Amino acid sequence: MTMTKNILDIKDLTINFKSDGKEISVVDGISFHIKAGETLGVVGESGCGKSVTSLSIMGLIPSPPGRVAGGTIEFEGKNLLDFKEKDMRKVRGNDISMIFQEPMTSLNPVFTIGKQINEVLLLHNDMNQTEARNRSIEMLKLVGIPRPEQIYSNYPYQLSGGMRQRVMIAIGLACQPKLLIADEPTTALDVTIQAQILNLMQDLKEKTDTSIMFITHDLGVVAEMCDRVVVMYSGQVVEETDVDTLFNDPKHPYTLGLLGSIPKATEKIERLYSIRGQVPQAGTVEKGCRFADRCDKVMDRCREEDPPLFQMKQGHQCRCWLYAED
Amino acid sequence: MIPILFIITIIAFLFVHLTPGDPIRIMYGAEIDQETYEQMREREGFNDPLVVQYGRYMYNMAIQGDFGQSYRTRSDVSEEVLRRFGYTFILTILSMFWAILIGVTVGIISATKRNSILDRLGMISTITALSIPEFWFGLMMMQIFAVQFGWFPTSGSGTWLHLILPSLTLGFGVAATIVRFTRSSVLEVLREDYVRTARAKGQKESVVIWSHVLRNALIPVVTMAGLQFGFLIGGAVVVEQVFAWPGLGSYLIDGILTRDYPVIQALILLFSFQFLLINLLVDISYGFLNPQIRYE
Amino acid sequence: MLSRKGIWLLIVLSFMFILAACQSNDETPNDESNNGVTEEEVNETENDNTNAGNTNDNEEVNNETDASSESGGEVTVGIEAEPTSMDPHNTTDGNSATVQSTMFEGLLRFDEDMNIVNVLAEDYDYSDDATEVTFTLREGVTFHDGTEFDANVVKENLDFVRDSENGLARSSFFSFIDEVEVEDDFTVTIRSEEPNSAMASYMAHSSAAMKSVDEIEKKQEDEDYNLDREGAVGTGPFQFVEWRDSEHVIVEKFDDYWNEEELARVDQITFRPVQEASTRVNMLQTGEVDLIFPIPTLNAAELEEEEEIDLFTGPTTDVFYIGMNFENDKYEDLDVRQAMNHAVNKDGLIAQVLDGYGTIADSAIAPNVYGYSGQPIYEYDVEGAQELMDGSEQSDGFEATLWTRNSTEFISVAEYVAIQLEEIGIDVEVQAYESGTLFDMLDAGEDTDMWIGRWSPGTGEADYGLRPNFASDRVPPNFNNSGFYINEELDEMFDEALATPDEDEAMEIYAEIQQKIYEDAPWVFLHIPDAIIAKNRDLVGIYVLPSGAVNLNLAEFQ
Amino acid sequence: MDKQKKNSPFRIFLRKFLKQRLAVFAFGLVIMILLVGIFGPLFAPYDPHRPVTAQYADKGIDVDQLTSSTVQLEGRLSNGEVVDQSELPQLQTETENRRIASIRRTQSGVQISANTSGATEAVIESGDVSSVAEILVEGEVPLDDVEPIVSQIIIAQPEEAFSIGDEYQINFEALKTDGSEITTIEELRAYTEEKYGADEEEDTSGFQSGSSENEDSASFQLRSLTEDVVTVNEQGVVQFEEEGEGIVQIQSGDVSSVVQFQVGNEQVEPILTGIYLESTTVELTDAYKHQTPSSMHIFGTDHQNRDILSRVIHGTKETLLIGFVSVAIGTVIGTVLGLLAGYYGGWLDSLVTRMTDVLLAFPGILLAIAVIAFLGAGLTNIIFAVAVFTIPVFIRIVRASTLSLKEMTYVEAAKSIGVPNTVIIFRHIFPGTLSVVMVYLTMRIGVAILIGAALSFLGLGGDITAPEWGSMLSAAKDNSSNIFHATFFPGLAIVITVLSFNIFGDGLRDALDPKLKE
Repeated sequence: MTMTKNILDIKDLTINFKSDGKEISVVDGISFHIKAGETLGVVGESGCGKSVTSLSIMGLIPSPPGRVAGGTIEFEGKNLLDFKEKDMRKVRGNDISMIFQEPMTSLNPVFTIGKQINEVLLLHNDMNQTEARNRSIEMLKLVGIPRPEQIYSNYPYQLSGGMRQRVMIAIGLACQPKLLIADEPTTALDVTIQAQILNLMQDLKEKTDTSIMFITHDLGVVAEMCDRVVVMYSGQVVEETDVDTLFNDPKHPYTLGLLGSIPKATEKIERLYSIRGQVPQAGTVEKGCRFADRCDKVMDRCREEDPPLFQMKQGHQCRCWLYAED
Repeated sequence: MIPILFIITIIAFLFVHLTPGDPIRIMYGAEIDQETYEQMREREGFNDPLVVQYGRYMYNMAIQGDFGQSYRTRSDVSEEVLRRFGYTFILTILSMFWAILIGVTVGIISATKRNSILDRLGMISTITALSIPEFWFGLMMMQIFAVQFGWFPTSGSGTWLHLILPSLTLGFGVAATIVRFTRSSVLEVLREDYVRTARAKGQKESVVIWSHVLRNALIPVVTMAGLQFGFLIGGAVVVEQVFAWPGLGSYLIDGILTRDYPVIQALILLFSFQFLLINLLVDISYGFLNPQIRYE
Repeated sequence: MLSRKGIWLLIVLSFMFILAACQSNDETPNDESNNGVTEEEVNETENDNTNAGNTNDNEEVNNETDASSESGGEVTVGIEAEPTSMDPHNTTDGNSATVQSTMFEGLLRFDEDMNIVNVLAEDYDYSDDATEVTFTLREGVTFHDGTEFDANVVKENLDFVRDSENGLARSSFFSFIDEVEVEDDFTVTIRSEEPNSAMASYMAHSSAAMKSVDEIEKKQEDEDYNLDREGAVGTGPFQFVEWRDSEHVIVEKFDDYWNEEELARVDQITFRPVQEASTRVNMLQTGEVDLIFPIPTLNAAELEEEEEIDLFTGPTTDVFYIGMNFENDKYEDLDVRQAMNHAVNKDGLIAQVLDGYGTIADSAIAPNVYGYSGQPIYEYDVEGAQELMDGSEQSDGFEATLWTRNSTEFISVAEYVAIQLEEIGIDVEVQAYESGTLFDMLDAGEDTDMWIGRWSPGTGEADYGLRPNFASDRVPPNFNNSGFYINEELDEMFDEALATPDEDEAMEIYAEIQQKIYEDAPWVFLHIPDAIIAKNRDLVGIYVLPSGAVNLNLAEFQ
Repeated sequence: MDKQKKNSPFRIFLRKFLKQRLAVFAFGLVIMILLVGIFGPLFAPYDPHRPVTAQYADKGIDVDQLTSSTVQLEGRLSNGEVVDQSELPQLQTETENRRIASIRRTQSGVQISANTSGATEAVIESGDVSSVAEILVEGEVPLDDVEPIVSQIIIAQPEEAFSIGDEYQINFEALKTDGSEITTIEELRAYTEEKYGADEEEDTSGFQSGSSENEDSASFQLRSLTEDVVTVNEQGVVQFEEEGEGIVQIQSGDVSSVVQFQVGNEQVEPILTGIYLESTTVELTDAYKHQTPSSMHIFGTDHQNRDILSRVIHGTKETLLIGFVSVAIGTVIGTVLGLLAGYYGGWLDSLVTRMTDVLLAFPGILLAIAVIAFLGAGLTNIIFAVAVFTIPVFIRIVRASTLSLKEMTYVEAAKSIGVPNTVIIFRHIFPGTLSVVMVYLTMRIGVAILIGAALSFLGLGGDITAPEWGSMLSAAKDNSSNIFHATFFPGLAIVITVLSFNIFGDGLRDALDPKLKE
C-alpha cells in the first residue's frame, strides 16, 4: 500500500448545512483516499453529497449556510482544513483544480477565452503576458482545440459546449495540478462529445500523471476511466473497491441496484430494474442504514443500528449488515 | 419611436390652442382696444386654420429651431433654452455620477455581505431614501450643510460649490433605485457558475467581485440607470426650484406660473425628446457593454 | 432591440435638432417679434424711482475726494427681478427704473428730501395761472450716441410718449400735457389743459427721461425695432453695454458726461437679477455682489451684525392696503369697511410679517409724500369690529376671495389678514398670482373682490398718490381704481387742489381729502414697509430716496 | 380535510406576509395613519388655521403672551398738581430701535408693542420735559442683563418766592430703572457722559439719505431757560438777577425736567416740570412666530404662529386623499384598459400601448406638471394629474398578466363552453391580475403622495394657506429659511407615511413572490 503515496486522504469528513434554523449533515463522516496518478471514481445519485465533498476539498463551501463540522482532508500530508484563505488560494487551480458539469455557464461571458486561461497562469506563476499567452495557446492545442490562436481571442458564446469543456480542462491543467477534480464533466454533453472528452482526459492523465477524482452517476464512464470507485449514498460511503471487483463482485445492495439498472447489450429484458423509493432527504434518517427503506435484503438490524464499513477482501469495504462476521 | 415623437409635437402644439386664456390677451394685457387686437391676431396668424398654423409651427421649430418668443421677457425662447440647457445638463450629469457612485458601491456591499447588518442597513436606508421627497431632502441638506455648517452656499449658481448640494439631492433618490437594482443583479451573478470557476482558479475574492461579478452585473444596471436618467430631468425641475438653479426646470415652473405658453410648449417638447433620446442612447450603450449583442 | 435602420434615423434627427438650435442664435434676434407695444397697465407697484442724480448743492462731508481720483473698479448689484425694459417711457417696475437711472436723465429730479432739483434744465418757472411751465435748458449736453441735447429733443420725446398710438406704458402719465412748444434752441414750454401745480414734480419723475432722437426715429421707421431691449441711449453718467436675459445688465462709464464733477467713479455697474431672496443674501455675504435690495426682513437682523456689511433701513412711500370692489354690495355698508379696519392688528402685522421693519399706515399716502396728513388709526379691537359687523347689513359675515401677488411678502400679508378677518366672520380664500397676471385680472375688472395692493407715488406728491386710486375717472381699465370707488365730491377736490398755485391752501385741501378717504375707508389701511438695502462696507456714495429708490451714479470703492 | 383548506392561496399568501415582521409593522403604521387622517382633526391640540396666541385664552393657558401694553403716565406741574396724560401738550413718543419695539399714542393712551426680542428705550416728550422707559422684549433666546438707566428726574419745586440777589441750591433725584437714585450733579454728569458719550460716533455707513431724521441727542445740560431772570452755575447754585418767572432745566440725554422760580411777588403760572411713568420698565414677549418645539407645541409654530402639529394632523386627510383617490382612478382606468388591450389585442392593443408609450415619454413629475399647466392649479387638478401619471403603470402590468392568463387552459375551457368575453375577462382573468394590482396599488400610493407634495411645493397645488404638507413646506422654504423645525416636521410626516406604504407594499410583493419559502 505504501509504495505509491496517497495524494489525498479524507478521514470521516462531516459537512453540515443550516436551513430554517436546523443543522443537517449532508456529508456524514466519509473517508477515502486517492493515490498519486490514480483516477478515483465517486459514484452516487444526485444529492448524495459528492459535489459538496469536492467543493470542501477546494475550500469553496459557501460559509453562511454550510460548515465543515469535522474530519480532515489531507493533501500531500497537510490538512487543507487548517489552511488559511491565503494559503488555500495558492493550492486552488495550482495543486488541485476543478472542472464542472455545466460548460455553457462555467466561462465568464464577457471575457475572452485567452484572458480566462491567462488568469490562472498569472495567478500561480510569475510570467508576463506574452509567456502566459503562449502557454495558453499551447494548452488549447493540448486539449485538442483547432485554430487555438483565433479561439484565444474569441468569446465563450462563440464556442460549442464541447469546446468550452475543453477550455475548462485547459484551465484546470494549465498549472499541472497534482489532483484534478472533475464534477460530472461530461454529463451535459451529448455522447459523441462525451467520448472525445473522456479520451482526452485519458491521454492527459498518461502525459501529466495527474491523479483525478472523477465524480459521476454514469457507471459506463466509471468503467472506462476509473481505477478505483467509491459509492456514496445519502452522505455516506457505502462501498469502496477497485473497478473490476465493483462490476464483477459488488457487495452492497445499493451498488447491486445501480448495476442492475444498466441495460446490458447482451441481455434482452422488457423492463429495466429500478430501485424502489427515493433518496431520503438529508437528516431525516436518524438511525440505522439509510438505504434500509429501499433495500430488498433489509433486516431488522438494518433499521436499528447504523452499519459500519466492513473490510471485505483486500481494498474492498462495504457498509452493510449482510457482511457482518459475528 | 418616431410616431411617439410625432404625437408629442401635436400635443405640444395643441397645448397653446386649447388652454384657457387668449395668447394676445396674455401678452398685451387688457389695455389694447378691439381694433389693434384684431390686427395683431391677424399678424400673428392666429386666425389661420389650425393645420396651417401647425405647419408653420413645425417649420419654425424643426428647421429654424425658433421656439417663438416668451410672453414675459419678449426674448427668444430658443436662446434662453440654449443658455439654460447647460445648467440642467451639468446638474443631471453630476447627479447621475453621484447616483451611480453611491448606488453601485452600496449595492455591491450589501449584496456581497448578504443578510449582514450592512445589508439590512443598506436596504432600510434605500427604502427610506425612496420615500423622502426630493425637495424636502434638498431643504434639509440646505439647512444643515449650508445654514448650520456653512460649508456650501445655500443656493444660486456661480462656482462649483453651488453645484454640490443640488446634485447630491437629485442624485440621492436615483442612487436608492440603483442600489436595489445593483444588489439584485449582483446576487444573481454570484449564483452563476463562472464565479465558482473564478474562485476555483484561486482568484482573490475582491478581484472575483470587482472584476468578474461587477462586469456582468453592471450591464442591466447601466440600462436601468439610463432610464433613471430620464426621470432625473423630472426631479431636476423640483431641485432647481429649491436651490434657485437657473436650469430648464425652474424656467418651466416660472413659465407655468406666468402662463408663458411658448416656454411651456418648448420645454415639454424638449424634455420628452430628451427622454426618448436617452432611452435610445441606453439601447446603443447596451450593445457596447454586452459583447454577445454586439455581433448580432 | 432597435433595428439598425431605426438607430440611424434617430441619430440624424437628433443632429438636425442640435444644428437647428445652434443656428437660431446667430441670426439677428427678433426678426419678426412684435416689439415693445406693451400697453402694460400702469400697475400700482409703481414705486419707480425718481432718477435722483447728484447733489450738486449740499456737498456731503465724506465725498470731498474730487472727481478725478481714479478709484475705478466694477460694482455688482443684486436686484429682485429681471428688468422688463430699458425704455423709461415704457417702464412701470422698480427694477427697470433702477437700472435706467444710471443711463437716463430728465429735465428735473428729486433729491433725498424729495425737493425738486435741476438737471438737464437750468431753470423753470410756472405761468401765473399754473397752466404753463417754461424750462431753460442746459447747453453742451451730449447723448451717449454723440447727438446734442436741445429743446427739440424734449418736444420729440414728450410727443412720442404721449401719442397712444405708440402704446407706451407711460402715455397716460403725461396725458395732462396739451402741447409742447419749442421757444428757441434751449427754451421749451409745456402747456396743460387745466391748471396743474404738480407739473414740475411730474417732470422730475423717472419716466420723464430724455431719449436720443435717433432712437425715436429708428422706431418710427422700423415697426419692429425693439426699444425695450435696444434703445437705451440717454445722457446719464453710464451708458448701456449689454443685457443677457436672467443673467445681467451691464452699464459702463460714459467719459464725456456733461457734468465733470459728477463723472462716474467706477468703470462699470453690473445688475444681476436674483429672484430667490436668500440667494441674494448669500451672494452679498460671499462677496459675489456689492449691493442688494430688497432683503427679506427675516435675514435683515442677521445681516446687521456682520461687520463688513452695512445695512440701511428707512421708511419708503409704499402704502400696503386691502382693496375692495364696490360693485359687490357687501362692501356698501361703511360699518363693514370700518369693522374690517378694526379687525386687522397692524402692530401684529408689522411685528410678525415684517419683523418690525415697517410703520402703520395712518393715511392713504405715506408720511414722506408731499401733502401727507396723518389720521387717527383704526385701533385693533375685535369686539368693537364684531359689534360693527353685527350692526351692519352683513351681520352674519360673508365669503370673499383675496387676490395677492405670489411673492413671499405679499402671500404672508394676505395670509395674516385673512386669518384676522375670519375672526369677525369674513371667510377669506387667498389666491396668489404672478404680478403680471394679477394686474391683467384687476384691469379686466370682471370678478375682482378683495386684493392686496401696494402703491407709491413716483412723483412724491399727493395728487399722484391719491388720484389714480380714488378718482372716479380712473376705474379699470384706465388706471388703478380697481375697486370702482366713485366719490364725486373727492373728484372736485382733486382738481381744486391741483389748480391752486398757493401751497398752503393746496395742503389744506389734501388734508381734507385724506380725512374724507380715511373715514370712508374704501381700503383697509395696512402698513408702510421699510426699504432695506445692504451693501459691502467699502462701497460708498449710495443715495437712497424716501420712495425707497436707490441711486448708484456716485457709487465708488473706498 | 382541514389540512387541505389550510393551503388556500390566500392563506399561504397571508402566512408568507406575516412572516415579514417589518412589513407587518408598516401595515400597522398605515392603519394608524389612516385613523389620524379620519379622526385626527378631533384630537388636534389647536385650530390649525388660527394663530396659537389667539387660542391660548379659551384653552385656559394663561401664558403672559403680552405682546403690547399701554403705559400709564402723568405730568407734574410746578405747583405740585398732577396732570392726566391726555392734557399733556403735543405729547411725542419714539423708540430708539423701532425693530425691537414701537410706541405710539392711541385714544386710550401711549401704547408700546413688541416686534422682535431685544432691549430698547422709549422716549416720551412734551415740550422741554421728557422721560425714558426701558423696554425688554423676551424671545426664545434669553436677554443678557441690561444695565439700569436713568428714567426720570424729579426736581424739588420751591414754594416760596425769591428776591433778587438770593441764592438757591437745586436738589433733585434722578430715578434709575432699578430703583437706585443719583442725587449729585457730578454723578449725573459722569453717568450721562458715559452713557451718551459712546453713541456719538460718526455715521460712516456710506449711505446718504434724507437729513431730516437724526437730530443730535444732546448729552448733559444744566442751564437756565430764562437767562435774564435766573442764572445757574456748574454746582447747581441759582442766582436771581431780575423779577419774573425763572426756569432751570436739567437734562441727561433723553431725560429732562425743569424747576420754576417766582422772583418778586408777581404770581407765576404753574408749568409742566416733568413726566412721570407709573412703571419705568416694560416687559413684553416676542411670541409672534416660529416658537421652538416645546411641551405646549410639540412641533413648534410656523411663520403665522400656527401650531405645526395640528396642521400636520389636519394635513393628513388631504395628503391621503391625493394618494388614494388619484391612485384609485389610475388603477381602475389602467386595469380596465390593460385587460381589454391584453385580451382583445389587435388595433385596441396597439392604440393603448402607443398611448402608454406617449404617457411614459414624459418623465414622472413632468407629466403631472403638464396636466396642471393645462388645467390650472387646484387640489382636484393635482389628483387628476397624479392619476394620469399612474395609469400607464397599471396598463402595463395588467396587460402583461392578462396576456399570460389568456393562454391558460381554464380560459380556453370557458371560451369553449360559450361564456361571453366580458364575463371571461372580469370573472376569470381579472381575479388573476388582482394580486399584482393590489401590490402595485400600495406602492403607487407612496409615489402619488410624493408627487402630490412636490406639486403643491412648486405652488401648483390648491390653496397655499391650507394645512397641506406640500404647501406647508413651500411656505416654510420662503418664510422660515433658517428655522429648522418649520421645515423638518411636515417633511417628516411625508417620509413616515410614504415609508410605511412602501414597506407595506414591499411586504405584499415578497409575499406574492413564489420563490419565497413559506
